[in-house]
Amino acid sequence: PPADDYFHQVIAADQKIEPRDAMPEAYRRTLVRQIAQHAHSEIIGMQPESNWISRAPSLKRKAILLAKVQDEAGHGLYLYAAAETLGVSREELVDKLLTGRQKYSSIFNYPTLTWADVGAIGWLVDGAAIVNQVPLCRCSYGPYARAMIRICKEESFHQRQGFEILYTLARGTAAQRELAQDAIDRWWYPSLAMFGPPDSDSTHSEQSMAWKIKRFSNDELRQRFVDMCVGQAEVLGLALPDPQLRWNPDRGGYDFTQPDFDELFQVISGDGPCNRQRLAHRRAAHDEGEWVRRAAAAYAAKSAERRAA
Amino acid sequence: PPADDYFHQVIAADQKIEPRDAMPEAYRRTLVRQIAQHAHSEIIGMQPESNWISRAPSLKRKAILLAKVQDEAGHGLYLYAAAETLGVSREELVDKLLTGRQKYSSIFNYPTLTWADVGAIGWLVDGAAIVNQVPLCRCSYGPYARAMIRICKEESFHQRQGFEILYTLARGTAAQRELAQDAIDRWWYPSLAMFGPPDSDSTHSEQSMAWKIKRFSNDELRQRFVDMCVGQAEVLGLALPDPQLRWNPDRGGYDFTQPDFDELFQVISGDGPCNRQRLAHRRAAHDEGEWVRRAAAAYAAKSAERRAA
Amino acid sequence: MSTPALRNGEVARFEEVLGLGDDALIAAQRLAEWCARAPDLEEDVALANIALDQLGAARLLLSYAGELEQAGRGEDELAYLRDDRQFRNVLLVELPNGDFATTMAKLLFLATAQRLRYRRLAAGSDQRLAGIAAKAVKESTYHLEHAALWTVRLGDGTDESHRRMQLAIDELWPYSYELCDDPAGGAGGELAWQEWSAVVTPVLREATLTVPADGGWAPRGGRVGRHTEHLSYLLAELQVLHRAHPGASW
Amino acid sequence: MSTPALRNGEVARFEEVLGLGDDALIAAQRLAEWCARAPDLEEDVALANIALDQLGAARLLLSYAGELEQAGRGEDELAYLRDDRQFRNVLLVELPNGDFATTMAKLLFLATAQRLRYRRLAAGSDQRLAGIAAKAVKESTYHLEHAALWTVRLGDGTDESHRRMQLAIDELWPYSYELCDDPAGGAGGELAWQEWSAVVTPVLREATLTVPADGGWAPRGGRVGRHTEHLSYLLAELQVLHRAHPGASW
Repeated sequence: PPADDYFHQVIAADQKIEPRDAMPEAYRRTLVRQIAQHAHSEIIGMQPESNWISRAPSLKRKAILLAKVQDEAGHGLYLYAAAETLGVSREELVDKLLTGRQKYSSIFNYPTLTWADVGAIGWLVDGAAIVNQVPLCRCSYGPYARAMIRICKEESFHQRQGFEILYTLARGTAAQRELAQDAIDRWWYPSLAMFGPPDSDSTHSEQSMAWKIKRFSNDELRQRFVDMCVGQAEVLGLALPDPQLRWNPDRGGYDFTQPDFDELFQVISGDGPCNRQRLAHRRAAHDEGEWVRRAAAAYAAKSAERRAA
Repeated sequence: PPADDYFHQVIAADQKIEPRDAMPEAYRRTLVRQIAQHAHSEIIGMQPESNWISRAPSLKRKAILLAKVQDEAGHGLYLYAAAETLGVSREELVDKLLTGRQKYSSIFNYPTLTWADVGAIGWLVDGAAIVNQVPLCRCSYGPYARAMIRICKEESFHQRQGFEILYTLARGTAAQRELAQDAIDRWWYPSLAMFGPPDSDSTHSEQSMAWKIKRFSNDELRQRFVDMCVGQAEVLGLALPDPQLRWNPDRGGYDFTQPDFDELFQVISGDGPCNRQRLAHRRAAHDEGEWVRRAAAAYAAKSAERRAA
Repeated sequence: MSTPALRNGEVARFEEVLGLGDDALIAAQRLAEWCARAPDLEEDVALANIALDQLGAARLLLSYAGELEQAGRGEDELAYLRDDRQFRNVLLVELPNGDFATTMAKLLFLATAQRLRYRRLAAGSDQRLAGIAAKAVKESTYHLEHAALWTVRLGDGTDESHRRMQLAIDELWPYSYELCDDPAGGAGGELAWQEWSAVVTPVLREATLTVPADGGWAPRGGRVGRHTEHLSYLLAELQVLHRAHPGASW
Repeated sequence: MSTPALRNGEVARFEEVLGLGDDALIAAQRLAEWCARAPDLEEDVALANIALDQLGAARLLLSYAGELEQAGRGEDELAYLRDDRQFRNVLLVELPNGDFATTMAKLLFLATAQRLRYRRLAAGSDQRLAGIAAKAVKESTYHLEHAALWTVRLGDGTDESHRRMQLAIDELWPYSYELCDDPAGGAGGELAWQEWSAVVTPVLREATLTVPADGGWAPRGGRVGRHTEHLSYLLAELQVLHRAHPGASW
């Protein structure tokens, strides 16, 4: 059909698809799923970090962390708005999150056990997110691409802050240094797993590549991330917990141990350390806010009526 | 009437009135009010102290404090049982507490701000309670007198523990010593107020004396308490916050500054620092336990039915 | 807390700035507890914003208090190494968050007082404090608008929200008296309370809420370090990590 | 935590005793949170009793662990001066109390495991541990009876209590696997879990509750210091005062 022709021409020309453009239903569905999952990840991702706001060890760090978690709420807003341009409502998507029909990034199902985890999340988790997301700034769907540009800018700020936390700890007391190393030991492999299953097992990738939603394969991005981290870990003076890690001059990249993908699937399927806790927290917040949202709606309706009268 | 004659003979002979004995309605009501208020005080009194169980500074102190608060629940049970012998139910009395129609000791409307307050409550508040209660062991109503004997024994144990806490703090670091003195400064006058208004203003006293419920006047008991504390404070090496305190050889007792009875009336009337908090806490616990008590009753009914079948 | 090297007036100034800094710090800590649990995402953003403003003001005020004290304490020493008997915040800010209506009532009351006070300080003779206050007064204006908006929405929303909002106002009203006291000393800011009431009362009326009767219970003590039982728990959490690593940098 | 002076077997014994002591300590701390808020006065007394038993066992076990370690740490150093990454308790005991049904399910699960383990230790070759266990096994029997009684009452009580009790059992069941692991090292106490299940299952059946399916999610980590996010909050409160006064006596 001609509408689809237009769609394919735009994709081929590396131009943007905009909300009012015709698009294949599968493209629309893929995007909704991906953007929603991304939005949900921002919202659920607030939890592990806000776990340390009340206990942040200096007022400056408290302010930085609070601002970061606030940014995540903001990212969630942009992303839900981008998804809404595809004809779904935020309420629908939130409902799918709360009932477990849509996922969020599995990384947030690990606990933040110490303050150093805030650093590790910034450095590794946000670092991995950036590697994943930078290519999305060129994604074929306009509203998503534009949201990603804004988000990536803030994420790289967050990554630097995480790095700085670890840098300070690594140069602090012996106990602080131990906290930092322990956090990296726990977060390294889960961060590698953020790029998803190996290309050989990846299900959605090929079509997403063709639609120019995705630009690089999981393994390509994972390699890019590893290569980026090795040098930064040296600057930190902290070890990445992988004895196999070494430069491979033939490939022009580091050889490394793959994450435990069985563990990844277990976490995705709901059995990570914090899946139940994260969803229960979100549901409780949603339920406890119900009366407030209802009141706001009632007031808005009354006000509209008064203006009309 | 002959029944009343018997009652008066028993009182005159310093014997005990027992539950099945006839007694004047006013005597019964006075006792119910007094015993209920006493029971309520034990229950509400659990709150300021349990505020420090989770934070007790050594495991030994934690165990001692937990056991003490448990004793208070036990005292509450004896006292409600004693009141029940007068033909009221525990539920009725609890309802009167929760709806503010019966009082509890005003002392528990002050906050426990530091660990030393646990010591000060033990030494001063339990000390005042003992001075108040020892004469009640000879009260004319048998079940109340017997409950008081048991309670007084445990209270004096508690008082010694409180004294020991303060003694240790007073001999500890400068910061610990400061905590101890600060606690005594805050608890001294409220403890003096525990003996009630001055005899000149006391409303219920005369009749209670005649019935041998009460044996000494408020001011007599207050004097006895002050005389007891002065020596103990010297052993502690801590000051009582009263510049007027001095031995009066003519009276054979210490002269001292009276507590602020205006403040006492304000607290009694509901406007102490923690009145709202204490009652709200008790109501919340009661409400949250409702489904449990209901379940226990339902199970008991089912079991009885099964046994009958 | 007393610093013999300072003259009386300086001690009073130190105590005043410390009190305002503690108000902002404890308010920030409570507001941040809402993080990731607000009624909707927009409100998560808004509450974090307000918490950040309060925290920012707290940092400026505590740093300045430290300089006034001349004892070498900075914002972190003051925030992390005092116990509750040395904190000087009003009781209102340390009370638990309760439900969203309670939090909005607390914010309405606090922001009104802060705005009045910062406005006065911004025109005052202490240049340093005037600078801090000039920034803070703008933020307070936003906080007040936000709290007033929600007070009206909840008060004039559903029966449930009206009930909750009224309950929150009734429960917190007694704490407004201390809020309006002179932070450097004791009770008696009655004029200030009238000013405060003149801002809050119209909001309550617009929200179809009953304005509590004046007078009655007026709990105080925060400004002299006699707090509620809640504050020491809040501080235990706020300070735990900092205290576990004495002398460390972060 | 590693003590080079000890041989491997001694380290394992230290870790085992420490783990059991930490289980009892954290359970005591959680149970004591019920103080002055139980469903009725009798239950206030009973829960305080059980908390006191757990605390008593914790003190004996931690003291003994300190002796085994030979590093000069006593019960208070072990309780107050470790952080959560050094605690060795199972995850079950650190989970929040939740409602009364959740607390009873936790106690049912814990007391069953403690009773089995203490019974074995009471007959073991370590005379000191056998003495501690002989006392504790009697207490565990009472705890188990109390929890079983309430599980049956709530399960077979009202619809509401049945729903809550079933929910509690379902939520906590996954934590039973770690509970039955060998405390001195890693997973694999499957035999012990069958023993455990043989005690718990009949209680659930009598309570008209559905026994959760075996297998599935089995969170672990407590025995190697990888806890939930809850433990560090619990410890912050437990330790705050002790840590604020280094070296003080109480």
